[in-house]
Amino acid sequence: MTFEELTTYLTEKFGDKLELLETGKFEPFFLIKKENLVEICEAVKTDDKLLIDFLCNIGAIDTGEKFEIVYNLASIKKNIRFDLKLVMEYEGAEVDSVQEVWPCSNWYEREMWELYGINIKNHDNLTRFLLPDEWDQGHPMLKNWDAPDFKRMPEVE
Amino acid sequence: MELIGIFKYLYEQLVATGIPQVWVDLISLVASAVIIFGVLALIALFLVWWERKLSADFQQRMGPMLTGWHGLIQTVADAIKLIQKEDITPTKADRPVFFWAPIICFVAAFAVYVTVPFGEGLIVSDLNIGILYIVAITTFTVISLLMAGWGSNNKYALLGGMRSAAQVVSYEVPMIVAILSVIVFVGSLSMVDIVESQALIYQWYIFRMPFGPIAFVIFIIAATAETNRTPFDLPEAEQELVAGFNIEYSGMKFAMFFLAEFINMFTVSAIGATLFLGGWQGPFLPSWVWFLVKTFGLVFVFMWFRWTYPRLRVDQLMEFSWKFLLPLAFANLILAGWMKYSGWFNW
Amino acid sequence: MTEGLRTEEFQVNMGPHHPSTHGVCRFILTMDGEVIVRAEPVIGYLHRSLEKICENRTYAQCIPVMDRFEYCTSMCCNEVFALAVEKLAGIEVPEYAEYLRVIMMELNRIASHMIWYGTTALDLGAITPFLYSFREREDILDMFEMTCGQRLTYNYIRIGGVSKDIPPEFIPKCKEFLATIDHKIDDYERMLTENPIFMVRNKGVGTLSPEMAIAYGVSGPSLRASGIKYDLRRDDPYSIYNRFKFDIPVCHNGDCYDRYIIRIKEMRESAKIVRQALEQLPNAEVNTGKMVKANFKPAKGEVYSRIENSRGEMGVYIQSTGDTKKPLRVKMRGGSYNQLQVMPELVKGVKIADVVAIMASLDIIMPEVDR
Amino acid sequence: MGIIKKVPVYAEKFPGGGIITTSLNYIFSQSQASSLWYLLFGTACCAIELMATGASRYDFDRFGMIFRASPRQSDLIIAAGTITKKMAPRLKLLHDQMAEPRYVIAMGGCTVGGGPFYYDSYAVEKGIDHIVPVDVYIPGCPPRPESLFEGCLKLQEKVKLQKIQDWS
Repeated sequence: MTFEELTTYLTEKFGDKLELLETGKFEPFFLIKKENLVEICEAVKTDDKLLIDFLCNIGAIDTGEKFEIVYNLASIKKNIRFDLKLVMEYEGAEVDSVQEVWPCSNWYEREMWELYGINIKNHDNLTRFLLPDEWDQGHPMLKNWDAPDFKRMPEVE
Repeated sequence: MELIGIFKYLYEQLVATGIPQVWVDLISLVASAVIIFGVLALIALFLVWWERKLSADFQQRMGPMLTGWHGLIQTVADAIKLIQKEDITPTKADRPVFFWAPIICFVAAFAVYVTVPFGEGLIVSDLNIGILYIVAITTFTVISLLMAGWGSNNKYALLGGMRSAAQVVSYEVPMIVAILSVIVFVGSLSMVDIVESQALIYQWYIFRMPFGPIAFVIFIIAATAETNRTPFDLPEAEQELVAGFNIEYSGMKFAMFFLAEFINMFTVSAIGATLFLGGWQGPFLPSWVWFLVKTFGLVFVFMWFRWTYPRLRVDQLMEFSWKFLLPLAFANLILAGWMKYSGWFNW
Repeated sequence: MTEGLRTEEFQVNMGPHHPSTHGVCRFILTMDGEVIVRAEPVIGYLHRSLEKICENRTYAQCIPVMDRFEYCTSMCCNEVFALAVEKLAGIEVPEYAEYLRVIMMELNRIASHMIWYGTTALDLGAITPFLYSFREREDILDMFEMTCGQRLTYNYIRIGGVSKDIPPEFIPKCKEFLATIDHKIDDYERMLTENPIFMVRNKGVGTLSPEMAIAYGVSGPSLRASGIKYDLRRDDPYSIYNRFKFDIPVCHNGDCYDRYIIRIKEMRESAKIVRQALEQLPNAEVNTGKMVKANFKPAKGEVYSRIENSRGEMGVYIQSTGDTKKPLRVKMRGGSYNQLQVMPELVKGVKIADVVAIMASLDIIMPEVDR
Repeated sequence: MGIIKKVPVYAEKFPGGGIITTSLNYIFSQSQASSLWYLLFGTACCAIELMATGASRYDFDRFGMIFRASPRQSDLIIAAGTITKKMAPRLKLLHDQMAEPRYVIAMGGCTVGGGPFYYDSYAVEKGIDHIVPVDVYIPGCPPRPESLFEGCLKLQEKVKLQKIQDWS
């Protein structure tokens, strides 16, 4: 499916649940609401024309104002790629786990929980992951994070 | 030059001094023990060097080069270094067991050589149960490995010790049965008798068709397992158990295990040479040279295995022994007995 | 069993320093004798926060950081980042530079598979194959070294092209290498492929069904060993891969042995691609592309680019705000991350020796997991 | 070893006893220097170079250096690759498990001082010399096998200067 076909198919199927973003240039990026996340994920996985069976990547982004979460999805059988994006405020950032749909999301979500402090609902194993066991300095991937021995690279022109 | 002549001359000189016969016997026994210890220590050091050089050849490397001529005294340096190294006993180790394990292993490795004929007449004591004695003593090694595994109080060491116990017990049986098929033919357990029954090259047991070669192959496979070498080096599998039973040993105690391993390899090669390749028998050269040539040839085969094969898994190892090797060995024993009884092949 | 005899499960800690965990992976194994009941991977021992570092570097400065993301195939890491930024900024890469990129990436794939071959044999207890494969790997490293001066972290593929042209000795040396590589791979195969011990250790061990592979996001050779013909070089062609003819080897059992066969075949296919690329290499104009400057700012946007790495799908997600020199977010995705995630499922009920074999056959390396 | 350490104390009471001390010194330090078994410890990129150094073209075995998997039996820990804050206690543990005399080579920029991860990284230990005592630093990212050799030869020089009185 080309970019346009995919966009029209998805917007027809889900209506106002998703919204095409201008930032995605090569694959369509859709903004969705976090209440609809699991529903949409299940729908695209089971849809005959999409069969999104492969979760490439989940990445959280701290834009400095709010959190974004990007789900990069692909279909091996149909050779389709598109992305979903969630936007949420810092306060009470929380998202549903999609590990029922794609089991491999487990670690991505765990990483997100640890490095960004985004709470994951219905996740079975939210424990220390990449950081040392005795880590107590918060969520290091946040933009305003700082620590005594954390040095920023000086600006060089 | 015949070594035995020199020893005889020394013995006669000792008798001529006129001290009581008891003392003469005692002195000669101690002297032979010291000589054997020295020779074997040298052989073990040489084998370590040889193994490293051979592996380097197989792998297109140089091997040790800078310590002595082509690294010849590399293992001496290693040994001295290991002596001076700190001797660690883990706090939670079972101290006596931990302490005695390498000593038992080392002593057992040397004790075997009481009945190994190095050449014509070059034997400390020609026991009439020679081969039985050897088989009994080599079993001590497994006890020491088990002790090392248990005493270290380390899970990897324990797994290694257990593996070695299971492995040695399973391979002991086919090995003894293979040896038995030779003994059935000789009709004696004495090592000297075994060698003397293979005076000519077609009498070597490896050439006694058809049971000889089969027994030899079974013996070689079981011996590889007995000495814990690849493809049966499960007790010290580096990639699974880090270093296996000797993981907690450092310094001199580790050196004891290390040297004992090489001496054990020499032992099984010596037994193989004696039982199947005619021991010291051979033309032109002195008998002890023939013995060493054959033994080192077998050692080479073991090293060749090590640098060629991957390692088996523990259950596959057991299956191979109990389901294949053992029935084959028994069938072979029956065949040997029948051949002896019928007398068809008694040349 | 004797009445009252009680057996107990015990826990073994494998790693982070263990000879066969390919770096610093740690497993907490719950074992019943020698049989694994449960395995829990503990990662993060090599977590160097590459993503945080990238957020504070300019785009050009990110390329050396990407080198350390997956040091066995640094060329591919450079490529995936450069590809993403080129998409964002709409930079055209000259044809000559594209050919050089493909040559380097495929050579690097061979080198990476050679490391895998050596360590797999090592993990199964055979030491000699390791030294054989590293011997040929040195030839490839020589070629990289004469091109970009480094043996492992190349920083060669840059945004907009490659950093410099290949030296004149490169092509004869590469041709000489390609002429012998097939025989060398034959040598490798002779050592392991038909070896009965190797076969009995690998056949039927660690069987990964295609459904499970896809569900866990396993990609690359490990996925193709499970019978799914999916290769990004063919299915989502990047660079100029659609100009070359090559096979995508597929096996159907999904066990360790198939994963071995796939990778051996892939080495031959990569050599084939390099041969074609050398033939097609345009001699008319030597244009290695224009490098971007330090104050380079791509337009606002976000992109997820992915390529076929020797360990599976390697992807990088970049978001640019359009008004800074630094990316807002760089998220890296490595094939090993998902392959390690499926390990606990694969090792249930196998012996401890098989854990090592399965891990080796999935070709997991830790920097890709921990980043 | 306690006994050997005592040798100079007694030997030098006799006239000419110093010769025993010096020759023992010579033998022991030479054998220690020519048999540095290294621990198989690699974390990141440098580990691949370490493997390559052990392989056919460069061949560590020429110097009598072989790897041991158990820290108890190794004399030298080549810290190859980045040491993160999570890994640092493990490195210290391994170093503590080694038997005296023991040496440490810091291989690569990361272990020397953080290297490329000095700035902006929250997880990397900036240099291993505040975890374990380091004998030789080898810069480079990663260092070439030749520079690793140079480092090992430098370490050998250092070992050869040691006296048996200094041992613990």
